[in-house]
Amino acid sequence: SLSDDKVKIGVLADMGGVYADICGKGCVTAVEMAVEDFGGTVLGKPIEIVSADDQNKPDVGSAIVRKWIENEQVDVITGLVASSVTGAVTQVTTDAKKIALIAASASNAFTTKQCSPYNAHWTYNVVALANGTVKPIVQSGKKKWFFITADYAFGHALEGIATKVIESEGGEVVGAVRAPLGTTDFSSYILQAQASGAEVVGLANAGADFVNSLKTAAEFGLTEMMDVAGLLVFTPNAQALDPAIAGGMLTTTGFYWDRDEESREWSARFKARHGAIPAMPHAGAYSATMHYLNAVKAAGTDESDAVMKIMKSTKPDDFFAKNATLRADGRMVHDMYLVKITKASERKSADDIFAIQSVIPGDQAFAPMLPECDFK
Amino acid sequence: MSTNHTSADHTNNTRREKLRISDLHAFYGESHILHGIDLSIGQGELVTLLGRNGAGRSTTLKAIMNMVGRRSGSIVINGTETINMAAHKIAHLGMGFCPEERGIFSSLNVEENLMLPPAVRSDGVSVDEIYEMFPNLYERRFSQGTRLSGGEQQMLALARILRTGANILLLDEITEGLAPVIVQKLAEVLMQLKARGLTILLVEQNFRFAAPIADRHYVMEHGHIVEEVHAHELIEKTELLNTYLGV
Amino acid sequence: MKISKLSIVLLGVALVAPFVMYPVLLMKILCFALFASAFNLLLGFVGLLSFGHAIFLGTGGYVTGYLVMNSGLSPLLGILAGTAAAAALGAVYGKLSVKREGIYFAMVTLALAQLMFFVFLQAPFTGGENGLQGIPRGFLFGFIDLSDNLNMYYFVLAIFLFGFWVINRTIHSPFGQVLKAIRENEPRATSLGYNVNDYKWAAFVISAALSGLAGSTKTLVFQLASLTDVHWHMSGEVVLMTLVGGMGTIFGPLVGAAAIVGLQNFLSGGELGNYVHIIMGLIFIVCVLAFRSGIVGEIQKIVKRNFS
Amino acid sequence: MSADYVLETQNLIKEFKGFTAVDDVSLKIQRGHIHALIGPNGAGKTTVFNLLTKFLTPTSGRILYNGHDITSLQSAAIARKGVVRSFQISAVFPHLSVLENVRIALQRKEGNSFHFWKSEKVLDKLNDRAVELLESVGLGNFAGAKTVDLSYGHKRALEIATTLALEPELMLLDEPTQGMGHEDVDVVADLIKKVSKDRTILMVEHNLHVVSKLADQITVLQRGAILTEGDYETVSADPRVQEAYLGVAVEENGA
Amino acid sequence: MAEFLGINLFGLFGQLLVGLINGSFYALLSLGLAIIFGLLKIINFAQGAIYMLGAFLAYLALQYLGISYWAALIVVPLVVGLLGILMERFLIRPIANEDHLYSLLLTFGVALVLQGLFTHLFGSSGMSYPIPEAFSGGIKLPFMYLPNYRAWIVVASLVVCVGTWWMIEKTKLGAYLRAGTENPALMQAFGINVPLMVTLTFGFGVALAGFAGVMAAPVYSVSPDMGSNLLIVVFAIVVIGGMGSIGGAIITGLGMGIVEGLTKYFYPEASNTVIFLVMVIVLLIKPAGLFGKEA
Ligand SMILES: Nc1ncnc2c1ncn2[C@@H]1O[C@H](COP(=O)(O)OP(=O)(O)OP(=O)(O)O)[C@@H](O)[C@H]1O
Ligand SMILES: Nc1ncnc2c1ncn2[C@@H]1O[C@H](COP(=O)(O)OP(=O)(O)OP(=O)(O)O)[C@@H](O)[C@H]1O
Ligand SMILES: [Mg+2]
Ligand SMILES: [Mg+2]
Repeated sequence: SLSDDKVKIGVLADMGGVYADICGKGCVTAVEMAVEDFGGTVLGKPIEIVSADDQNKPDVGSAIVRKWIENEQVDVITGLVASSVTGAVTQVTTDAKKIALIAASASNAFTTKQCSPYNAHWTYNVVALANGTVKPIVQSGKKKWFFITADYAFGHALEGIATKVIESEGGEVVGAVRAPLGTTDFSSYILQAQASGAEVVGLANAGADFVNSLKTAAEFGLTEMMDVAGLLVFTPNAQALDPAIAGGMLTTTGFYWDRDEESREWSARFKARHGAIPAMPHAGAYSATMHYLNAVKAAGTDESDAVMKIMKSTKPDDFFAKNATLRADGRMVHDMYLVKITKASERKSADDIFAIQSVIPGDQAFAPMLPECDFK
Repeated sequence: MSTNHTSADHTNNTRREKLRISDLHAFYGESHILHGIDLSIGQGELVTLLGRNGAGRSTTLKAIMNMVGRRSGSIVINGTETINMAAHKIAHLGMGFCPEERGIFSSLNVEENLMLPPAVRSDGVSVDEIYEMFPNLYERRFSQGTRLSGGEQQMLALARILRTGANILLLDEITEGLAPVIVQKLAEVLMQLKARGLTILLVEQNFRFAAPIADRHYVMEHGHIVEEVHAHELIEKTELLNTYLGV
Repeated sequence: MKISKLSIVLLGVALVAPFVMYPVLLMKILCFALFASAFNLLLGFVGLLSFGHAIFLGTGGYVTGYLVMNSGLSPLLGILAGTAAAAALGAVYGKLSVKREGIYFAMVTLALAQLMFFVFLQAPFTGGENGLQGIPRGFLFGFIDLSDNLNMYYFVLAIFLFGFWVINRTIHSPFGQVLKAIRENEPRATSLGYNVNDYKWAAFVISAALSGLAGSTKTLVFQLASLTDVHWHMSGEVVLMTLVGGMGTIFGPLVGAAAIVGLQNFLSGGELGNYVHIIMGLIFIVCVLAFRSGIVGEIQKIVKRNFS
Repeated sequence: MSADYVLETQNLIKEFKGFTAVDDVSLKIQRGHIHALIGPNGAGKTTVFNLLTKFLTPTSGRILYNGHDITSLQSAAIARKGVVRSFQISAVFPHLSVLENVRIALQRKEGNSFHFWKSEKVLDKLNDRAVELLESVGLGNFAGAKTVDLSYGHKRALEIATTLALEPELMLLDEPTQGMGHEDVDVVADLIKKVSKDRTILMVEHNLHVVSKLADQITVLQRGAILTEGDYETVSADPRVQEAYLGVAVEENGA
Repeated sequence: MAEFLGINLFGLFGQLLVGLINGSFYALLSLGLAIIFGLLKIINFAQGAIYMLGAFLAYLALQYLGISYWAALIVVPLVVGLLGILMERFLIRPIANEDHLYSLLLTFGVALVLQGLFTHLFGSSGMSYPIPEAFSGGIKLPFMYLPNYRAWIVVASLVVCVGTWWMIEKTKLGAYLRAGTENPALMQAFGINVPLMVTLTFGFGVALAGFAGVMAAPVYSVSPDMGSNLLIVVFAIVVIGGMGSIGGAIITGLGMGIVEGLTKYFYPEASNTVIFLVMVIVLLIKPAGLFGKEA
């Protein structure tokens, strides 16, 4: 039985801000595709989608979600990109006992410090990024690191976890600078990196910050002196960069469109509707929604506890989720991929951005579950 | 259209007409200030506009320069109709305007203020002559314009338009705030200018200053011209002027 | 008097509103109405455009949020503390800025606010980009459960009415008379022996304190304090609210806040969400070009024209 | 004897970037007098006013008011002590009513000007006094009018009423009749004469007619320094004054 | 050698030079603001958005019309200036007689619209613009590698700034401009076409921002919000320099770039706030700004 004779999915994303390319309208499109592929109804009742722009502001996002839940009978929230928004929203959803399918946020807090029985963190997190990218580089013998870190929670977390990985592999962090979010000029940070004597400069930032810092690094000749590793690179960011600068860089992703036949088929459909190849959150949003709807069908209700129970006991399996389980703490553990950004000479088309180097099994990518977050 | 104004005819007979205004109305936003002014000035004449505070004398001068909200009627300067002319073109007909509030620019020093208005004719008073006329200005030539004393600013405002070579001068209350010595000197200056053939329309509160140097006087009240007095009629019309001006 | 009749009607509407409309939205409107009224006290009645007023809103919010969350302060004490903090910041910023006039004042307040914005961004206790999340609403007087939206609403309404009363009283007080005189002719006020900067400063502090009150209350309503409230966009929004409603009028900021919050609410739900900045910008332009007296100001004009 | 002087300046000097606008001026203003400051343009009269009211800070010298040194006080403090100036351009609060204009001045002494929690009704008790003041300058019928709508002369009268409300011991008037028609000049001159009872007035004025009619004592400034002092007869007879200020035709202006 | 009192001199010199480069942008932007403010008494809040527009136009011109960097350096400021002229003519002039606060609000609205529009059209992840061929590579200084393009930024903006300063402070045209803003009606009466002059000045001030935008495109990511944060810093710089002082804007712009560079070296946490702190100190000591005239 459904609470109000329908299942209503709220997609909260950044429609016009810095994350719009990563999880904005594309996430809405992906969820729409999931609903259509599912058949448009569940248990004989319609599935509805509402969407809104959180402008990357926690207050805006939480207010919208509060209204959706209190006033518009929304049953499940997905999208969720800026970690700050996700944090605020999951407070609301947890209070209201509604499920949050986190498709795009990087922070690992939602399954650790702020874990909740109603969170399902789908696509990737900072731990997977650090493990995926940093570990192989340190293992290859480049042990002295310098970080240029985005000066907010996400960057700090990324740097912290990467540091742990480096140290556990016998490497050392020789220095770090914190650049404010939205820094336009990275040159002084690049100079500091140059002077640090490191072998690798880790860019613990994302989006425009990543693009700007890498460009400046190239301009000041840093890329010729040392290796640069981007810890979080989405396909649209890589596409924005000159391959002469970014080509050859290693990074970790939860999805790449050109992985296999299945992913290519879905990505082609997505591109036809959205106009660009999917970034990993798009695929994650689809996959999470699909898994949720399947669980509602199996549970015969949209009551959150019952649905969550089934989500955690059945394994997600689709073009995105490979070797996947939704753990009791809400972490969706699945295969991650170490990829290399292709050089201009290697590109067969404009969308040919990554070359998969290796598959990182989920249990190596993600951290083990904390006992206090075991919501079995 | 009739041009049958007695005063105009009178002056036309003797000198070339430099400025003729007929049926001039002027408005500031909603308020109608001038209600059909007719006047005419010939070359080399010095004519005053007398009247009480608020009679519309300054407004008449501003209307001539197209500095009021809206105006209608006819203003012919040197034979050119200017009622539809853009404000910045009027000066180039040889007009020089010295406003009541002086309009000294604080962002410029005294000399820059003096040199500011573009020359409209070639035969203006030279800078040396001006400094000779107003030694205060020479002494203070590098100080900021608005740092001058009230009276010095008044001198500067007048000097500034003499330099441009304008040959029709519209002067608004130029003796205001000036020491008696300077007022006397100004009277001499105006006589000299007149002698050079300049045409002057003078708005004055100080009737004692204006009376001996003017050829004619127009008396204004409530936006109308109510009386025209020739210099030679002054004695006989003293009573009348008294009632209008409260001298 | 007409105004008081109108006030009674409005009060009646406010009392029944939560049964008709979504209470959280109403609370948001009330908070912003108070904020805009406090801002209008400066802009409309002293002639000072503070372009960094959000900083007081946000300071109130952060301080209240932090204390309620970490020192278990009751909601009322938390709000008092937040208001006091905003007043204190206002006292410092006021001292620095009232020396300047007009546009200079606007620039100085904007830059000072930006300074504090970065402090809030980087200080350890504000949670940076995340802000303070999950702030408990708590119990009023120890027994009224504010997590109930209806209880919270009446609490917010009471705070709003208090703040609104203070503003009105200030405008129509001996102090308000002096402010009016200063706005009309500052050198003359000085020559009559008034230290005009002291009066401007006092008005600035009152306005900052009430903005802080609005921010503290808002924080409890949304259980969240974030950078949005200290960002210069927010400072722009409160200007817009006041402009749309009618600056220098008593009810203008109220109407403006309702209009802008309502519009944002409407836009954020639908397809137009993308256009929110463009639409705000256009409203700014249209208001400035064609609608400077704002909604209430225009209504007053019409009333004046037709009934007197 | 010095008690006779309300205001004294001692060797007052004001320099602007090497230019001395006020040069060693020692003025003594006797209580109860109307004291006029005259002199050619740029002599430094307005500057002296600005120094006395602290709109400018003297380069050196002292200002004594009732025997106390007020050289270091701020403008508003000087005004509160009883030295009040009027401005050359009409200094009124245009959008307040005529009554409110006067009341603002009366209010200052009430000590409630920072009381934002009180109703403005507490000011109503000042209304009687305000009306009284308005009547004394002939504006009794205009109490309720908006100030912008007043004529120029009335505005000047209002300004004087407002100044009187402060009960100044010493009033400073800078060219009070400038820009007025003849009628208004006489009205204002009479008004000044009337209010000069019980107080001292220092004025700058170019209208010699007014000066001769009102002034008990005249100080003539030239190039920042005092040229001479005395009553109208003495001063106007001084050949130096005739040359520097009056010009030759003194008689004409006298009438 | 490169150490002195425990300070890494090479690092310090590097930061100073980088500060000078940033200062060049500050100088260009604050110069544009100061001209518009000093002469028209308008605070152009859209200056940041117009800087962004300049960068985007350069990007679009290259992408879609194949217009090179060099051509863009000329064409874009012209186009932007033209837009500024239209803006002045149709938006600002109608409210020229109102309180100047309204023009501030109006341009604030324009900034929101421009920024919103570009975000809507191009997203906000940023576009990249290649460094022009002629400037690829760099100079190896003893203490750092100075990319050629960065050197060009300093040179070009100094030339533009000094030229503009000279034109406004030292020529008759400048005197007309200054006087025309003080009392436009009187200047008209003197025979000067003030409205035209005002429009052109606004266009010029705006074009400077467009020029800065083109200069910035190759080094910063071209994104819709590139101007908005920069703008407030530039406001602070204009306040420090003294509003309306043309020379003050230039010197302070360069100086603040250097101060910021030093802060990044000695205490990076404060690099965001240092300019605002300087502003507070200057306000306390000299309320009119370093080069401003007391009102
Ligand atoms: N800018 C304006 N807007 C509206 N009304 C104005 C404006 N300027 C002047 N007036 C009005 O127009 C009328 C005529 O003013 P005008 O300045 O021409 O008088 P005037 O004869 O020169 O007197 P005054 O001795 O005061 O200079 C007055 O009633 C005045 O109030
Ligand atoms: N702030 C200033 N900076 C520089 N010079 C100044 C300043 N103020 C006044 N002066 C100069 O000081 C001299 C005296 O000016 P002041 O205004 O006192 O003259 P005044 O006697 O009032 O003359 P007037 O009768 O013309 O008003 C003038 O030459 C003036 O240029
Ligand atoms: Mg006049
Ligand atoms: Mg003077």
